[in-house]
Amino acid sequence: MLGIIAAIIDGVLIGSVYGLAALGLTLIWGVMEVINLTHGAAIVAGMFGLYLLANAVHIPPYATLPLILIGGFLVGIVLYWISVHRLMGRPPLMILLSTFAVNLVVIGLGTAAWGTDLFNVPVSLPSVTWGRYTFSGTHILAAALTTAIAGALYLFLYHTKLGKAVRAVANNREAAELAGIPTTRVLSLSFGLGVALAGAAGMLIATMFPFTVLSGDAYQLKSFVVTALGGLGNPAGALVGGIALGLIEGFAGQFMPVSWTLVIEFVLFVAVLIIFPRGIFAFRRA
Amino acid sequence: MSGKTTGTVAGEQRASLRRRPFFWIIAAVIAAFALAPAIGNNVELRESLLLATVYITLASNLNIMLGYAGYINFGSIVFFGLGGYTCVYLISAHGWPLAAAELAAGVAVSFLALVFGLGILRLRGAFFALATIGINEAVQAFVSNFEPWGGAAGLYLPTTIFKPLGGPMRALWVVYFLLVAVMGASLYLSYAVKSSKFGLGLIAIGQNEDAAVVLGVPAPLYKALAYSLSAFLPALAGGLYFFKSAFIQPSDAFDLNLSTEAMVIVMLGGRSTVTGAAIGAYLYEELRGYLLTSQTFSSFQLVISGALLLLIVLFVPGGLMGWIYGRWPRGKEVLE
Amino acid sequence: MSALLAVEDLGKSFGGLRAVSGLSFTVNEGEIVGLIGPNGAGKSTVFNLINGVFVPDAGRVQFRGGNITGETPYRVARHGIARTHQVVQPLAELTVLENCTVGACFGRENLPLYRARAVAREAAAFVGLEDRLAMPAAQLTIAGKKRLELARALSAQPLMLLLDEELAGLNATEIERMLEVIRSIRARGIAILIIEHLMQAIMGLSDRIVVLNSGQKLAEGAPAEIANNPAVIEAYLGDPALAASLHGGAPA
Amino acid sequence: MNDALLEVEELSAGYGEVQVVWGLSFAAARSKLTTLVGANGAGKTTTLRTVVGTISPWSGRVRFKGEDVTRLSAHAKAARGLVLVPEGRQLFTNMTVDENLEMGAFTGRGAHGYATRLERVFTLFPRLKERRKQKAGTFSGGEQQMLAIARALMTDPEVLIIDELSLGLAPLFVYQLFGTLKALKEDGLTVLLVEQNVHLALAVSDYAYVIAEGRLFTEGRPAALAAMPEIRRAYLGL
Amino acid sequence: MRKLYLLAAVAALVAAPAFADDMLTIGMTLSQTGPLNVDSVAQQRGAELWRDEVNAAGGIKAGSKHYKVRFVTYDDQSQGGRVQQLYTRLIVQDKSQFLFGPYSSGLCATAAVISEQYGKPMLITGGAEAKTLELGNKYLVQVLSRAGEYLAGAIRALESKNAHAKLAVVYADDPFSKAVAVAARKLAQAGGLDIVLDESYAPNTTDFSAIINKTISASAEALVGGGHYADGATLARQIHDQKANLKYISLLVAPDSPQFASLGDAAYGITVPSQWEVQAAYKPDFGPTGAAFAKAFAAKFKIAADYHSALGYAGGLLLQHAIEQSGSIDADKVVAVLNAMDVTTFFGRFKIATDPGHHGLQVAHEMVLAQWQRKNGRLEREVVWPKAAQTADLIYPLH
Repeated sequence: MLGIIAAIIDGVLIGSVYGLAALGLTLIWGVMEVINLTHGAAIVAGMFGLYLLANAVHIPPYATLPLILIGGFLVGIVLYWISVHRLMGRPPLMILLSTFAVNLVVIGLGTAAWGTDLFNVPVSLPSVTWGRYTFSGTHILAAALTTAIAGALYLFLYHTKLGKAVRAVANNREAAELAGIPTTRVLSLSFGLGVALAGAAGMLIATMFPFTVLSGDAYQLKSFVVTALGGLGNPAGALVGGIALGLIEGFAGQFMPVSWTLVIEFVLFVAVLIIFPRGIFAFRRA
Repeated sequence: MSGKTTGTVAGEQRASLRRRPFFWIIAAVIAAFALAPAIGNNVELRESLLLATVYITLASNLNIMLGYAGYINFGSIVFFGLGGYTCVYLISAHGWPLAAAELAAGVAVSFLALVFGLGILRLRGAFFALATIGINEAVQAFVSNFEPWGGAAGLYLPTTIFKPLGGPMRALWVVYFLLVAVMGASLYLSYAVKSSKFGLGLIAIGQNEDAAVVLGVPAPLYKALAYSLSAFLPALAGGLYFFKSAFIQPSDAFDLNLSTEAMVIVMLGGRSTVTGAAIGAYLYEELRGYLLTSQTFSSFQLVISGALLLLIVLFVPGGLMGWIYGRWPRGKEVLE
Repeated sequence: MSALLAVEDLGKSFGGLRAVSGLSFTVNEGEIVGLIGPNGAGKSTVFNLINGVFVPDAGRVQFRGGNITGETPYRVARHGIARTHQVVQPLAELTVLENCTVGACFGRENLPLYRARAVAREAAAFVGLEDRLAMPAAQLTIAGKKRLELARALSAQPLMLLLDEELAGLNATEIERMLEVIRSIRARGIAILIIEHLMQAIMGLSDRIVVLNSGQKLAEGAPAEIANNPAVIEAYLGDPALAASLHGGAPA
Repeated sequence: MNDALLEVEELSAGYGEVQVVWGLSFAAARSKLTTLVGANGAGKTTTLRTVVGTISPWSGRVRFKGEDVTRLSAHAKAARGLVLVPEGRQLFTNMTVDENLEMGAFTGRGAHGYATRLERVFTLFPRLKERRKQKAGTFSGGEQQMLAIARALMTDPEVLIIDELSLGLAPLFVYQLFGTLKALKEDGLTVLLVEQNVHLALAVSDYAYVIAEGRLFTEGRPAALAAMPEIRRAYLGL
Repeated sequence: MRKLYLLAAVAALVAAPAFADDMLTIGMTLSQTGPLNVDSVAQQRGAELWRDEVNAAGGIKAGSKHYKVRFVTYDDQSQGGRVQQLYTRLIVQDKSQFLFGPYSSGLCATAAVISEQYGKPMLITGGAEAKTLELGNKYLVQVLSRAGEYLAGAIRALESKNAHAKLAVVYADDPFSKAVAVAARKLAQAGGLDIVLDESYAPNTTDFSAIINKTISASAEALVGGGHYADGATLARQIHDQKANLKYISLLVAPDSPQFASLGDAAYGITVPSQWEVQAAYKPDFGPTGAAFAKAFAAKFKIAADYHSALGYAGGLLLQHAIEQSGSIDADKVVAVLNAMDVTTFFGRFKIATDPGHHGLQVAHEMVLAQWQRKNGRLEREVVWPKAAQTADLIYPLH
């Protein structure tokens, strides 16, 4: 019984980081209806950002978070102008392919530079022990930072003028333009935010787990599952969806072979898309 | 262009596919694929063309959903993989002959596709695209746990498996010719669909599904049929391909990258065109083959493919055929 | 004269908004019925309810004595009801001929491809598009696209046509031509339900007119009756008394 | 028309290869209410969209306060005080009244004097004040139109352009909105209106243009136009 | 046209040495870009060291001739897709006389379809799964111990400390790891260990909390399994982070990478079945000693040698020996020598099965078990099993 509760707690901790990763994806979808296939690459970039800054420049691991957020934001803006801007208003396939192409380039460069060797950033934090079960400090801090970033995003979107402009553009791009909001700049900013969030998620993941250049794929897939659970374009849903996924992984694994959780995850993913295309946790909207 | 109006009804009634030049163009392509390596027993060319046949098969069939009906299918490879598994399993565990195993694989996978299709084709746009990824991953995860199919360890075929086809040397030629046949069938299928009422309905769905439905196109049925139809030949190709490899494992059978490559090919050649899918596949295979075997580029082959794809998407969105039609509008009548 | 189409007590709400409620009317064989009303009165919604794009919340749609309420649009098309759209919906990359062929293939007769082409050609010629058969629909002018909508609907060889603002955006000569086309369609025995803003045109064309306002039937009758109905005039031109009061600056 | 704040000269525009507006010229005089009337599909909405810059003109010029603003983007024009209330309201339906109004004041121009303008808007539309925290998507058509106008006013417009003010609204709301427009005009705002309710439009406006098939059909003082039988015919076929 | 001539001339210049009479071409694919890239590249480096040493020494002597060695390599992206095409190319176009197998068992089985047809001997240095050698092939030669052997040492070492330990078997869903786990399970059951948890996970698994919680709940004392790099390292780190209190941990592959030390405390005490460790001082019949190899390797590549690089080198060394013994580069003669060979190199013993059902299967090479231990404050691998090769005592229990 204690094991199950421990699994639930762990699920929530990890799940919140999945949620953060998915937040980047869902924000971009919500604002411009683009599925960003550079998402996985952005997560990996966050991981290597931590590795390089912490190992080469000797910045304390958690101090890299703001740097990675800023860097991700700037890179995201550049990516928007390269791979998305020209294709807005064209069939969705085009942007899928252009972001996929950028993903190939990034992963290709990463592989050429680092191979697929293993990288680990040792972070030692006190952990919390509860009976036989231990919750690693890195997981707890990652969940806490995720909550903080998600909270900051909430404050930005709901309590700053620029953030409200992002929501306005998401809601009705033409009306936003007519209200004097420079929508193209807001789109590039949103893309930057999405990439920054993915990078931050990658950075936090890298404090918990070793990684390789190819780790992004798995997290990108998880982000898809999370966005489906939470509803595409719904930031609050992404967090809830992430935690739900973490719970499924932690909880279901206690009752069946762990290798089956992946089957459950993806079957659920497809089923949710078919039955609740706006996500299980999507709150009724007007 | 008013010259097009002059054909009589009776004339059109008799105008079968064989009357059009494109029929013979496909025949010529098949002949070239079959003969080029056979002359002089050029095995290396055969192996290179063999991958091209697989790519052309995948791309042509993907084109039915993606090009004609306008549905983004990220998981088209699931048919290829399931076909491979069914075929390899029936041969290794039940000793079926290749032909029977192939047929069973094609039929079973098409049926499964129909079932999947009826489920996920209610979705549109990005939701459909995501669901196709989900299906591929779910199937891969399932097969990895499915012990009769070897689970994660995969299935091996002993060398004796090539005996009925006259030993390994001949068997590989037989498999190659069969793959060329599957490729030819894919081209003809894709062409026949495009020239049929069914294809017209699909293209109408691809252009504007709501309008098509109002015009009477039974969209749900057509989409599910297209999905199922486009599963058959890739399943056969998968069966042959993994038979030849003598080994199949989930990560090779359900490799999402191959799905994406098929999409890239369709874009490269030009959506919704039979020729485009074929030429795109051939060019892509040659390019990747070159990059992979080039000492200079092999470390950067991903970067180069990515950059090239980006340039095409940004600057030549119509793909090769779009570009050709733009230069030479009459091309549409010859190269479908 | 039997009713070809009978709409009975039709209702549809979107969210809290009642778009159509308690609407009943009929269209007889060979008849042209005008459906008019101010913008936002629910006219296009009525079309969407008849041909199955929307499923009604209440009421029934009967066609040739059978109940077709809630059937999918492609089944309704197969029954012999074809329509045009207010906002043209061309299959943009397909040629004019191909657009019409789609209509013919999947319409009432469910024709095979080769016969559908012949029908499509005839329909295109009927609306005057015979010299643009090979042109992609996207390249047509707005008038051309309007005509294409009509040709596509006719290709289905329908028993009944729903025409949604077929004349909007056309110039005077084009309107004249289109009216002729519509009349000759009726002459073939096809019943027509038409939404139109151009009063002059619809008054001259229709046998009967149904006036909608806020989703409900405001009036029904012969064109002359409708033209002199004060409620209709108010719905269209606004309340002259209200206007006068604004003019004077004093609230009424 | 020397005091014209907004001048449109020989404007042509369209979508793709289809031309909708053909060499249209008109002007909106300072502190006056100018109306464009015309049948559905006459090209009024396209004209307005071109004027404010959501679509680019094929040819012709738009002058605002004497300056050529033809090629400016819509948000840049809004920032200068050229503001459109689009057809169908186009509110931020997922956002509250307050947020919609704040977005109206997004530009530097609108941000200046935000509080006083908010007060004024709430005085004009007390209903909005009662529902400040409510989401715009839950409003009735009339309330939405109020909010749309209020949002545009928050931009501190010099020219307020309204597309189809009365579309789909109950008469009570129509009356209120026209009353408000009249009051705004009397306060010195320049208004350019597209309206299907010809009686009302002509009743409140100072000058009117009749558009047909994307071209100027006729123009003049409202009283004179209202008397013209051609207009009655064009609208009602009577 | 002139350009073409120029190009041809340049090509001829570049290609000229390749077609000299005394050139021996060895073809192979490796995964430059796929997930298996680390092991594959390490192996490649070992092979390159061998090649360079041979060429520096004047080449391989076969009869009266001296053959310089040249490699032709292509990227297989760790995927089966192009392996047959590339091996055909290696044989037909590049005229490889001998082949090294691709990395991983599945790819070897696929490549074997081609190599067998042309009767080209293929040395498997990166495919431990025995199934590949049970398909009826005649020209395959496995240099390394088969998958079934991997955890044998680990299990015996555990039994020596606690014959009834509660054991968790946790392994990746890939052909190699699964084969290893299946064999380990059998051995453990036969030896009386109590298997309290038997779990597999997807190779791209990123979070092992669920498995570790289950391990804790099952009160496991020991854990054996793992898979390849990312997963194995993550598993090790999470076991440490979640304080699973295991007394004994043995993981495949990942702990063999020098990078594993970057896990710090999480690496401490983890054992890894290894095909070779520098400390295992076999007395070679020919070729360098382990220490000499390790030194040369470190000098050339500036990184420590691991068993994958040793495998690459050993493959070359064995091939060289066979060619020299047979006195020719004729494939059948060389294979005949390899069939009969029973030798010891720095890598350990080499002898293959010759019966048709298992031809080429490695039967003599023994694996060692290495453990990450602290030495002068630094983490280093020590050989702890078998006792005969031991350089340090097994640390047990870890907690």
